[in-house]
Amino acid sequence: MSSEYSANEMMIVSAARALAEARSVLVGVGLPNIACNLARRTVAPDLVLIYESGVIGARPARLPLSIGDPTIVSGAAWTGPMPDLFLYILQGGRIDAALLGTAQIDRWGNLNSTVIGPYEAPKVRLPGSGGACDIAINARRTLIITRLSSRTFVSSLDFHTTPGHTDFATDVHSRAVAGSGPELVITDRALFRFAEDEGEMELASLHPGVTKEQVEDHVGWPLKAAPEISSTPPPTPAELKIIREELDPEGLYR
Amino acid sequence: MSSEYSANEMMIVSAARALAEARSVLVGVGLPNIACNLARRTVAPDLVLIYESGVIGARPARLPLSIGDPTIVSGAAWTGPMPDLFLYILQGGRIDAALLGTAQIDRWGNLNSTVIGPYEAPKVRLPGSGGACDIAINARRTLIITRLSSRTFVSSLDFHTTPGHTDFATDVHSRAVAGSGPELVITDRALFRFAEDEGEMELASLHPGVTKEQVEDHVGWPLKAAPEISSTPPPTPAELKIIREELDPEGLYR
Amino acid sequence: MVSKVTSMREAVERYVSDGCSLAVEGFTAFICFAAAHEIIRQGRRDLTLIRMTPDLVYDQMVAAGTARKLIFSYLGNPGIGSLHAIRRAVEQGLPGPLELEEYTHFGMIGRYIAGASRLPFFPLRSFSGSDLPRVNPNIRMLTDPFLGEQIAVVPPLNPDVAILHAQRADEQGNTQAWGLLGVQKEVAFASRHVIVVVEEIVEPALIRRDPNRTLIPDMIVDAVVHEPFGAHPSYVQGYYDRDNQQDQAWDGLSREPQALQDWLERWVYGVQDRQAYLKLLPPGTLERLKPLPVRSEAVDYGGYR
Amino acid sequence: MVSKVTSMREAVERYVSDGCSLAVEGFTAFICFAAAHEIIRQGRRDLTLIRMTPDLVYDQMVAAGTARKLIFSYLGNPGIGSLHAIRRAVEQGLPGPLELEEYTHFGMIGRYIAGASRLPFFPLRSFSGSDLPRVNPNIRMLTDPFLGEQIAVVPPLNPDVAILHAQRADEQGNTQAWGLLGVQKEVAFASRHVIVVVEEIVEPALIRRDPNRTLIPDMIVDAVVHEPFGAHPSYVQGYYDRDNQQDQAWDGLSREPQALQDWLERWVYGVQDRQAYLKLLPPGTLERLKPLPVRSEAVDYGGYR
Repeated sequence: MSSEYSANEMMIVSAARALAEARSVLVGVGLPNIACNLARRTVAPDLVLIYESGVIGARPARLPLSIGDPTIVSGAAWTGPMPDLFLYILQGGRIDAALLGTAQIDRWGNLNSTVIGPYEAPKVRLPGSGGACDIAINARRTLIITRLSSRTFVSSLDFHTTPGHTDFATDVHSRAVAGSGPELVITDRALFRFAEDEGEMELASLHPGVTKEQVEDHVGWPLKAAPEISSTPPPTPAELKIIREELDPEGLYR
Repeated sequence: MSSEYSANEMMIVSAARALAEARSVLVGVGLPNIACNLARRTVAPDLVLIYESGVIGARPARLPLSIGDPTIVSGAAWTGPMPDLFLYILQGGRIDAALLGTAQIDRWGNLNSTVIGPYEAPKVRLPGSGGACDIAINARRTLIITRLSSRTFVSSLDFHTTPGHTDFATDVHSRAVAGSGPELVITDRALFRFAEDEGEMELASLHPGVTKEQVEDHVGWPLKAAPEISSTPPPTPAELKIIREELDPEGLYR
Repeated sequence: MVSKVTSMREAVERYVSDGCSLAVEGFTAFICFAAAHEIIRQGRRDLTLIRMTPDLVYDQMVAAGTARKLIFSYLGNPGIGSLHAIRRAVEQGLPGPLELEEYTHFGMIGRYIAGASRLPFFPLRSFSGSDLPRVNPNIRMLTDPFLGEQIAVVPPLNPDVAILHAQRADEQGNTQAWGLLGVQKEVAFASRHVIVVVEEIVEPALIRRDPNRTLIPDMIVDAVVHEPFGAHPSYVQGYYDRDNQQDQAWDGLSREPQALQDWLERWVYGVQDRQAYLKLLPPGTLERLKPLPVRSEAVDYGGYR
Repeated sequence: MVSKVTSMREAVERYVSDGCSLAVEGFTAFICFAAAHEIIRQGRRDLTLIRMTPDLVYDQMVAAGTARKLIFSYLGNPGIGSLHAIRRAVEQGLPGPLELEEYTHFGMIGRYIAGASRLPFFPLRSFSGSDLPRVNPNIRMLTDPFLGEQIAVVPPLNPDVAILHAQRADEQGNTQAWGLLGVQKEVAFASRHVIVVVEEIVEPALIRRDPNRTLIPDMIVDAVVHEPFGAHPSYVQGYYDRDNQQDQAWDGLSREPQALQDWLERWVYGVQDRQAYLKLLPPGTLERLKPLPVRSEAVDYGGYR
């Protein structure tokens, strides 16, 4: 098989590798779903797949189209009311890691998935929080997965849907309640982490062939860099084989 | 069959008749259990039997020894977590009527099932509230069933386990939260109701052959009487037949 | 006891009135499109539509002009894209304005639990650091009386009517469901009236041989409607799959107001009931959606005499 | 994955330590006497014993001197009478003093839910007009921020260890139960460690053919113990009935400290495990307790490929 790989495949393997040591993960659809299943087959064999729709220990027989797909129920270890999932599993602190997408992200890792433009008269009405705000506040680790683009990486959000590390800069008190903030931002060009001190986003790793300048061009604020910037290892043939032959044979997310 | 009847049978039929028009009842064990099943077979054929242990629409094949007896589960319409029963059914306002026993009752219908003597050093440690306080506050109608005795009908409780109409006399504000107070007290000698105005207990009906004075002798305070005192109709042969042949064939509660 | 079984037409005529608040719930699964289409056909107006995920079902009801307001937590076509009719209403006020009352998933769950429990509020760890409390005054903060910590609270939600689809019920409304249970139980207990719509009506004895499987007891059910495939293009676990072809088609046609109206003409106004709707489906659709059998083991409750 | 199956002795040695808080729950059903007896045999002391209904199981543990404190809502032998050992401890301080922390059933349920949910408190409509808040400072009143109404709140309860009996589990701890579910699920999620004790250990595939039947997921289970009849004289729905003869006998003998100690000598200290205990039962006991078969219908979850 060709060792060429797509931007999506680079994001998938980066997310999967970030799940090493996680015992439980809240699974989204699309790339996050493939990433979680790849992690189970590589770095985290005991990883428990949890869906906010009310499923624990899912064994989907096909690539689920949504987090409500019936294939995540058949063969699962536990299926129950959503209140149990949100109260006892998520708020109960039983989710080690969760992957979130977003339409906008700022330098503190705050997310907007609600509106483009003013809330009362939006230019574009986006889906809204769903579980995102709840997950960011209650999961032990939050990973953001999104393409690098100046439309996404903005200096100021149109709406704060989901809290990041903003509380460092603003309200310290509520931080305990507002969760620990995102740990990693996974994009098609680079990986970003957040500074220990003030929680500002910094460039942590460049994907093969990508320059610091190319990244900075797509970020809407003066991007800080981590003390040392590493280079992301490309997908291994083994990882690509699992993705292409087992997880996404039809190449829907190629 | 003899038309003689026992004190218990008089209490059972009085309780059953009080359940006419009730659509749902929270069932206790012993006499209340027989009374509820008698009501289903006579005055309230559609009566839904609910057990606080987590059962709706029970069809016990034998006389349950406790509210946790497995016979109330087999053949029931719904069995689930106790939180569902207490949150959605009881607090949700879905219980039309409930029957409670007690060790002590005062003139306001407050109940004590916790201690005889001081709480910190009780002479007799009783079982405590269980669900009684929750039920009295959340059921639409509460019926008390207990034998008439000066040890039970006391001028002052050793402990307030379960609220009655006391709030009329004291804290009006909390009354809304503290439920509507008991409606009827069923004993082996007479029935008691509570005055509309101040909620004080009054003699409402004398069982056959019982005098007003005999009742007053067993009540620890100057007992008021309802505007008119009726006389309780004795158990009918039909009622006695159902109790003795169907509900308590072994005469455990005779 | 008298049977509660009735037709979808009668159930909607009787319980869904102009201006009422309505929850047709179901998280991707069990979404009762048959009820939504009957409500559109009967020309209901000014409804407050309540759902965690409005989904196609409310996109269609909004496009048909039935709705005044939406109470929700996620506006999307799961795994596919946007809800274009709702977006037009919000972004352009077409066909008319649409009021939004917005929460997170957990916030909606908390409102349903409080509504079902007759609680004045429900506390949850969410919303802090979000703008949602700024645009929704129903989201408030409270100080915990034990440790003095701040926690968010939401008020109870009590829809006038809940319409809930499931696999089976008896004629009294004892309803059993398996698969993604979502918030079906909480919505049922929170609502003033409950209509259950089922794939099969079964003997009470079958329900009573597995009481732990009963999600909704008959005592809170007003009407039982027997409507096989009543959830299509949503799905019913073990009975049929989600019809992603129709969901994907909707993503395209719903971008075009005229195409959307043509769709409503054909699939909703143009048919008199769900049976007629099913006849319009491409041949082989229901067979295509049928899953392989995967049966559970029976369990023994025991007879105690 | 490595199996979590272990012996009762090892599970108790590993997770139940002197001074810890312990919930052996089960509302009349599923009460794991086998675990209680092993804890007595291992001589644990100063335990905080948590149960809605302490029942015979804690009457025995108190009589054996394992307990320092009781957190509960109803002190009785269901349908039979008093718990005499606990009464002696409370009324006469024999064999030693016993601290009581007392709620209503609903109050205990609220504490378990808050504990399982990581909520700082749980609100409920109870306690007003009762003396319980006067003798228990954990019961407080709060003002609802929406309508200004007063409502009671209780704090979370998080036992160090929960021991829960059920019909079956797989080797990882995915546990299925049917019958009176009580607060088993809430206690499991509220506790730091969970030991499940089951009548049968089954293949994961059997559990996974009915995921809605799973009450406790393996991710929160520390140990799985296979102990048939481990709940006797309590019962397991469909497997055996409550042994009312032993419960009634207890009501008599437990009034007499010496008779009670003789009972513990014979049934607890005198046996090395549950299998030896079962051998002491009168011949025919287990047959007498066996219910008639009443099997549920299988349901179809469907295979979606």
